[in-house]
Amino acid sequence: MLSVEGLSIGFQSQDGVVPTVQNVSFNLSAGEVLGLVGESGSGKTLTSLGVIGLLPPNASVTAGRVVFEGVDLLSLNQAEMRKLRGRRISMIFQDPVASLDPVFTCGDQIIEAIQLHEKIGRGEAYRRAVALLEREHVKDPARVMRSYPHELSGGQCQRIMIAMAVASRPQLIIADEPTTALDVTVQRQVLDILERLNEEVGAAILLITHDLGVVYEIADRVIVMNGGRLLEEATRDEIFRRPQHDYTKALLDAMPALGKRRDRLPVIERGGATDAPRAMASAAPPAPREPGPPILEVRDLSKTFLIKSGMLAQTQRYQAVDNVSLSIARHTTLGLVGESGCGKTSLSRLIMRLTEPDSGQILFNGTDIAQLSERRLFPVRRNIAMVFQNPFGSLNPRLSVQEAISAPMQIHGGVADRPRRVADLLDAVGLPRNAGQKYPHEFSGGQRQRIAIARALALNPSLVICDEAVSALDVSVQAQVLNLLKDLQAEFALTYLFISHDLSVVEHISDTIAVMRAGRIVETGPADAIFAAPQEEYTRILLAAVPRIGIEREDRQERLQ
Amino acid sequence: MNALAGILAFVVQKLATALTQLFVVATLVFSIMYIMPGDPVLLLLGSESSPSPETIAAMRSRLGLDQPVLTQYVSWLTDVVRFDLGNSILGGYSVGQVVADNLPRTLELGLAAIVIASLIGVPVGIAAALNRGTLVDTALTSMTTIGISVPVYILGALLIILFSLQLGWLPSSGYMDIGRNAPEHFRRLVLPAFTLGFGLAASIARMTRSSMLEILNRDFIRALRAKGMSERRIIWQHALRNASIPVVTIIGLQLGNLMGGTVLVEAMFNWPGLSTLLVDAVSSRDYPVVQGSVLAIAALFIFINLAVELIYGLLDPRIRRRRT
Amino acid sequence: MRKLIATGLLAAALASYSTAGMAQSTVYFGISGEPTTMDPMMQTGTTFRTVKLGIHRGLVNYDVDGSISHELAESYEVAPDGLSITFALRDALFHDGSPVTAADVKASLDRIRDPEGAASFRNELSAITDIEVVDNKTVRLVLDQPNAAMIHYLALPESVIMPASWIEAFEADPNVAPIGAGPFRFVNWTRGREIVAERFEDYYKEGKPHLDEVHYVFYGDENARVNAIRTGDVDIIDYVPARELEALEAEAEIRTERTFGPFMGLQFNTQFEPFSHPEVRQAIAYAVDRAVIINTAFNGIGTPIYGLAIPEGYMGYSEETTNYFTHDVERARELLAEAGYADGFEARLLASAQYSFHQNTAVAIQSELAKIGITVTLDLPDWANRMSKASVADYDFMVMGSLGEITDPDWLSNYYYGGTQLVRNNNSAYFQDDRIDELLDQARVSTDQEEREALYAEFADRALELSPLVFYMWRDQSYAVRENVQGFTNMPAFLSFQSGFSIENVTVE
Amino acid sequence: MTLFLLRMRPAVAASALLLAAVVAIAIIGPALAPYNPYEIQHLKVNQPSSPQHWLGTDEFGRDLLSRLLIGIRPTVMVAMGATVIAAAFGTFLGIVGAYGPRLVSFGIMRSVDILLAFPPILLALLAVGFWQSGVVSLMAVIGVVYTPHFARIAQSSTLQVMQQEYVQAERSMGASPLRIVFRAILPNILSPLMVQATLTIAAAILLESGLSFLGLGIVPPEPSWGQMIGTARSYLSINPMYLVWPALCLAMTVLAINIIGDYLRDLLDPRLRQ
Repeated sequence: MLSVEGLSIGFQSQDGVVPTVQNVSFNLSAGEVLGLVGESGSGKTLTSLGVIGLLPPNASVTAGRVVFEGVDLLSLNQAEMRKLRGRRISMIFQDPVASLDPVFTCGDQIIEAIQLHEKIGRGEAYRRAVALLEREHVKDPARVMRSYPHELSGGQCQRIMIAMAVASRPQLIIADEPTTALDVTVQRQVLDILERLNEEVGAAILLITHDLGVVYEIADRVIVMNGGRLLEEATRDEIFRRPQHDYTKALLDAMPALGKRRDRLPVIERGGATDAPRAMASAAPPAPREPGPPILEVRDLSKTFLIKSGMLAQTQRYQAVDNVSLSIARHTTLGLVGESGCGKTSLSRLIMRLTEPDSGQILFNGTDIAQLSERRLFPVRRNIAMVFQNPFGSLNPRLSVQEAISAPMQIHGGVADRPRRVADLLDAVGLPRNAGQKYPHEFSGGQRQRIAIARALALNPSLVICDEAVSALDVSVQAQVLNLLKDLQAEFALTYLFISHDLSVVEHISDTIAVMRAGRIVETGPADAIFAAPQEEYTRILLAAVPRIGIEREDRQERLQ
Repeated sequence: MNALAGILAFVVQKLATALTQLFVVATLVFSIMYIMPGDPVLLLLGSESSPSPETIAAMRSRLGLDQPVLTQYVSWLTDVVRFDLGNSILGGYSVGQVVADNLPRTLELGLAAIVIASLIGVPVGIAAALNRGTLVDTALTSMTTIGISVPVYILGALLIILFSLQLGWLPSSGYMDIGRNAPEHFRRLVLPAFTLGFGLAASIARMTRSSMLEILNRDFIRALRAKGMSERRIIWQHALRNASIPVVTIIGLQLGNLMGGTVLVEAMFNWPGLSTLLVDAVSSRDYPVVQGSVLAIAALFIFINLAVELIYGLLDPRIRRRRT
Repeated sequence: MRKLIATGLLAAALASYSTAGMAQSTVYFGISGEPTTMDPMMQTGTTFRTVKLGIHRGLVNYDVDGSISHELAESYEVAPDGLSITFALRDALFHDGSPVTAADVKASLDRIRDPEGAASFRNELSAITDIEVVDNKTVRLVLDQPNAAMIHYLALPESVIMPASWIEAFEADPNVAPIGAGPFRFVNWTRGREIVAERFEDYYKEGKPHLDEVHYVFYGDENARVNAIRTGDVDIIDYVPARELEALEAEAEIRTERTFGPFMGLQFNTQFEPFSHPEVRQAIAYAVDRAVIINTAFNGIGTPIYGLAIPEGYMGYSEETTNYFTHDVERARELLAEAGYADGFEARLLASAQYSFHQNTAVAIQSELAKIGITVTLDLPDWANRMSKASVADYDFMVMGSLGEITDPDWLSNYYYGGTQLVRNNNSAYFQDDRIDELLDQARVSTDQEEREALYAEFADRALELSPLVFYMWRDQSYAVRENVQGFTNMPAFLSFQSGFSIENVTVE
Repeated sequence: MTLFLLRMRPAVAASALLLAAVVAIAIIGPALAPYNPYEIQHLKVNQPSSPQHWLGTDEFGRDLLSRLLIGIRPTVMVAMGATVIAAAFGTFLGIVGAYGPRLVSFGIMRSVDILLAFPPILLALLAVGFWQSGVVSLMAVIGVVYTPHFARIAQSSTLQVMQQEYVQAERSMGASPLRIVFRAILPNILSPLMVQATLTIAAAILLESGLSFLGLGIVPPEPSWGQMIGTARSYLSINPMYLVWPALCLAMTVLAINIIGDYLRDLLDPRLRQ
């Protein structure tokens, strides 16, 4: 039905055309789900945009054909293409909230999408829209229809996007990272919907994602892209059992997977990559240190935010952290997992005293720091460091790497030879020594996260809080950073509080686990025990929702129940 | 229901803010008389004859200036709340009445300027955005840059020379009651309103261009294209509505300059508005008139800003429920 | 055919819009500012006088030729001892329909004399000790001593007669519509814009006025005012800037009515050390080239004064004293040296930025005085502040642009008299000379023309010798009038500011 | 965007040159003036261009070119001085308004809102109208008038920057508020402030000229461009070029500043930089 033949796409630049997608060919037959997998920059999104003819203005197809039901799409003019779009080929995007017009109600937008391709009245279109939402098990469709996109959750918005995409029963749906921005339980639901629609409507789906787990869940066939080239094409089973291409193998290996704990993750080697030798897969892991007494104990910590939506609106209390207690033994890692909004970041901010707690104790090395004045807290701060989620946001763009890493030393003093210390730290995190003179924007995301880690280690802290420290990174880079964290833990005798929404990552790195939901810790215990036999319903749901390679979903759910 | 309550809460909140602002402005306005140099009593008495101290004292007490400041403030404020702005020191006429007469004329001039500015600015901005990077864009963008660089009074002088003195098409000055001669009323409005609106038109065009460009880069535009919507519909129905939010903001922010511009434009075109009243009152130290007209201008400004924010709320559903 | 008619109608309609006048005989009079009050006894400037003379009349007024014209008074008689004046009133009506009576005259003039009041000419009219209502149509003013100038003060626009009932109403509410006995009846005052007056059908002069309506439109900005007459938005404007005279005269549809009325000069604060010396003041009179002021601040239009600012034909004028000074920088330096300021000094000159000719005169004087070593810094506040400063003598010297209020030579008292109040708007602060006071007092009470001539001649010599005021030039005071408007007269010399009187003669084609 | 910038570049270069020239003339202007700009020649008033007087003479017969050249100084001084005042106070208030104690910042930002409720020229008019005007007082008044604009921008930018993780990082390290303000916040809110500064310079020039035009600006015989334009408007029928020269200089300068401002905005916009 869809046949892409030798598609090449290039970007216009001052130095001429830069080829970005080169000679990509694949086929997609009716009703099939094709997974297109690759890391960021692999050209997978560009390929899909090339198919539907929505390339950005400075990109253009330089060679190839896109044949859809016998017609070369590239030969069609805009008007003809427009008739196909939405009706025969529709698309679902990564960020559902941003992909809806913020100033119209969702209902208006679905109705508009229906009326674009079918000449029916508004009343009829409204009924159709409600029916579509009902089919997706949207609760209270009438209210959702009245709502503006910002009033709905990401999952609901994505359902609306899907409703619009399937409204005119297209032959082909291109889904570009449709679940990346969503929580894992919501991802589960959206994937279910996609799968069911695929069966009911009979549309072929081109699923573009970086997440191999997602592909494993619903794809029939898989193609792997890297660096703008198509590396491998195979059925799902083949590619996960017998990957042919080295890159595919590496990608599969680098992914932390539930139930498969390894000390180290293999990393992907790239030609000319600047990543340091330390992070090589072959490097032997240093021996982990023995757990000690608790370094951090949190007791009954609570924080309530007052939220006021308007001057005269009622003030609402929002219990962000509700009576939380936890404890981390020296030299171990506590993994704190939970979905977005569960309060895990609030908790980390409370522990760092970036937010003032309402009640409870924070015992650091036995001293309660919850109520200390900023002055009394100051000496404690040198022993607790933090690594943030966003490698682009956590480094001051106006400071050189040298300045950034020496900041804690400037603040707390006590280090005689700062340049030397910075050089050592750069070594430790595997960055070249000349990196000190550069500025953050000259580095990739993974490298920046290394800089942030170096900064955190500057004063030899005993506790490091990592708040979603690897969430923004590609799988292969994530593997490197995770390895680095493990190595450093052994080398510098660190204790980690590791916060993440990603269960696989948490399982990989943690000794103990705390599961958080709606401000409370619902379950806590040794990592192995929790992943093997979760006690709480919520933990089970959470674990069941994570796509796992090699285990069919039905099996997984059964096993957990 | 919920949405309605949200809108209501939003309106009430904005209204409360505006009233607070107005109260503070009123207090500042009251203090003008005490901060500013130049004794109004001397000015009132001394043109030819030279007043004796007794006369001055008598005049003081007649004007209530011999009362303690706080007493004066409270009584002034009470009067203001009852829309009584007092009487002119020099003319004895009711300031409230005069302000009520002049305010609509300034408002009319300002609104006409905004309408003209929008009618010119929005299409120009859209045209520049849609032809981005082409010669059309460069030409239009350059024109708007020139537009915001030309002082109001130079433009006004040029327009008078061209359209009144050389071509004789339009009157150079004055005001005609709309009830007395409606066509003449509008003929006399054209030049001052255009002079006042020109700079704003340039600002609006620039803002429209950049916000159109930004909106056109947003994800939902791509999503609309993927739905198969025509470019024209995307631009007019979706992009423009979104782009209008910052444009309305810029109109709101530019109001200060616009109201300021009326000072020059009213003087140049002999437009009998609030600014004329104020400038005259400042130079004659007629404090009640200064206070009254400043208060009126500030109130006008605050409430137009309020209107802008309310329109903003209507255009952008996100604003209504933004959490503080 | 129908189309043709429609087109014709449209054309006619458009044509009528493009002219300012809607009614057949309406005149739009562009005046240089807005009156601040409607209280006739206040002299607040020419603009109010212009309006006042449309609405009000006094017992007598200055006529267009400068003579005293009998208005509400059919006749008057000065008692032989000079100690009273008796007026016989004519059968005139106020705008409210009531007759003008002796009681109204008494009420109007008593209000000006009120020692508690703020009337601009209170001092001058305080020479009246009593006002007797002889009968309904006869009124007698009793004076403390003979006063040749009194009839002139009564001719001022500030001495007009209002109904006694109106005065009461006005005291209660200053916003009541003015009522007078003049040719036009007040209709309304739109603040910031215009005052409208309509023809008073029962005006006591047969056949006058000719116009149905007069609109006094306020044009504070002089460029806007000049543009307005160019484009025909208005029919008459006052205060034509000198620089525009030539261009306006060149226009076919506009004529200018010109006169030299006001004078420009300097007032001195005689408590400022250097200016306490008559030699220094004389030096300043010698030092300034009048042509510089005339050519720069007045665009070449003006007549130099080298003596006192007494117009030819006015009492006190004499050929000998007109050229008392010359432009003589050497002489100026000598005089400075005599006074002990051979190296000059620094002084602050007060003028106003609000009127360009005041400001420009100051700039020219600054540049001229620099040549004899006097360093002048300019103080150019707006007019209100300038007036404030003048009234408390907050200046070293000050640009003067003024004129005599009346045609009787007693106008000089206001400028030269010492007396109890030594800081006034029109004199040199703290200047006091007993001889001058004596001469002015004697001349005022004298009824003998020759004696007065002699007294004023002596006064002139003394005034020049001491030079408390220095005069530089007569400035042009012009009106511009559209050609289709007839009968408007710019009244001569000092009376130019009362030209609004002639509105009763104006016709429009 | 690159293409657009490339196309703009000659205009930007020309503007930068023009502004450099303006500043240079403001400094050395009097040395360049062919005549004494204060010297009155009453027999040569309102003359058109001639070989002796390239741009003609004004109503005092003073050389227009000389006056234009020295007229830059008060114009530039007022504009720059006012902008420096506004930027310094405004940025300070804005940062305190975002970062300071709750009550203080509430007070500051409400006051800023209220000051913003007054049209700039109205405030300036009131202040200058009642007090004496001159370079220093104009500078102060215009500076105060534009302070709230800077405060607003500094505050919103600071709030934005404070959301950034690097500020949290600094705080978590125990950095003092001063260090956070000077190392983390100030350098990162500089871009919008720079853009605002260029806009303010342009606005201040226009405001100064507007006040001078109303006769409330620079005190004669000192010339400033706005004052020359205000005066020249009266001599339009006699010597139209008298208006044209200063108007052209003023408009060109403001235009150049605006072009530079646009360029800076494009250059400093992080979205365009990446």
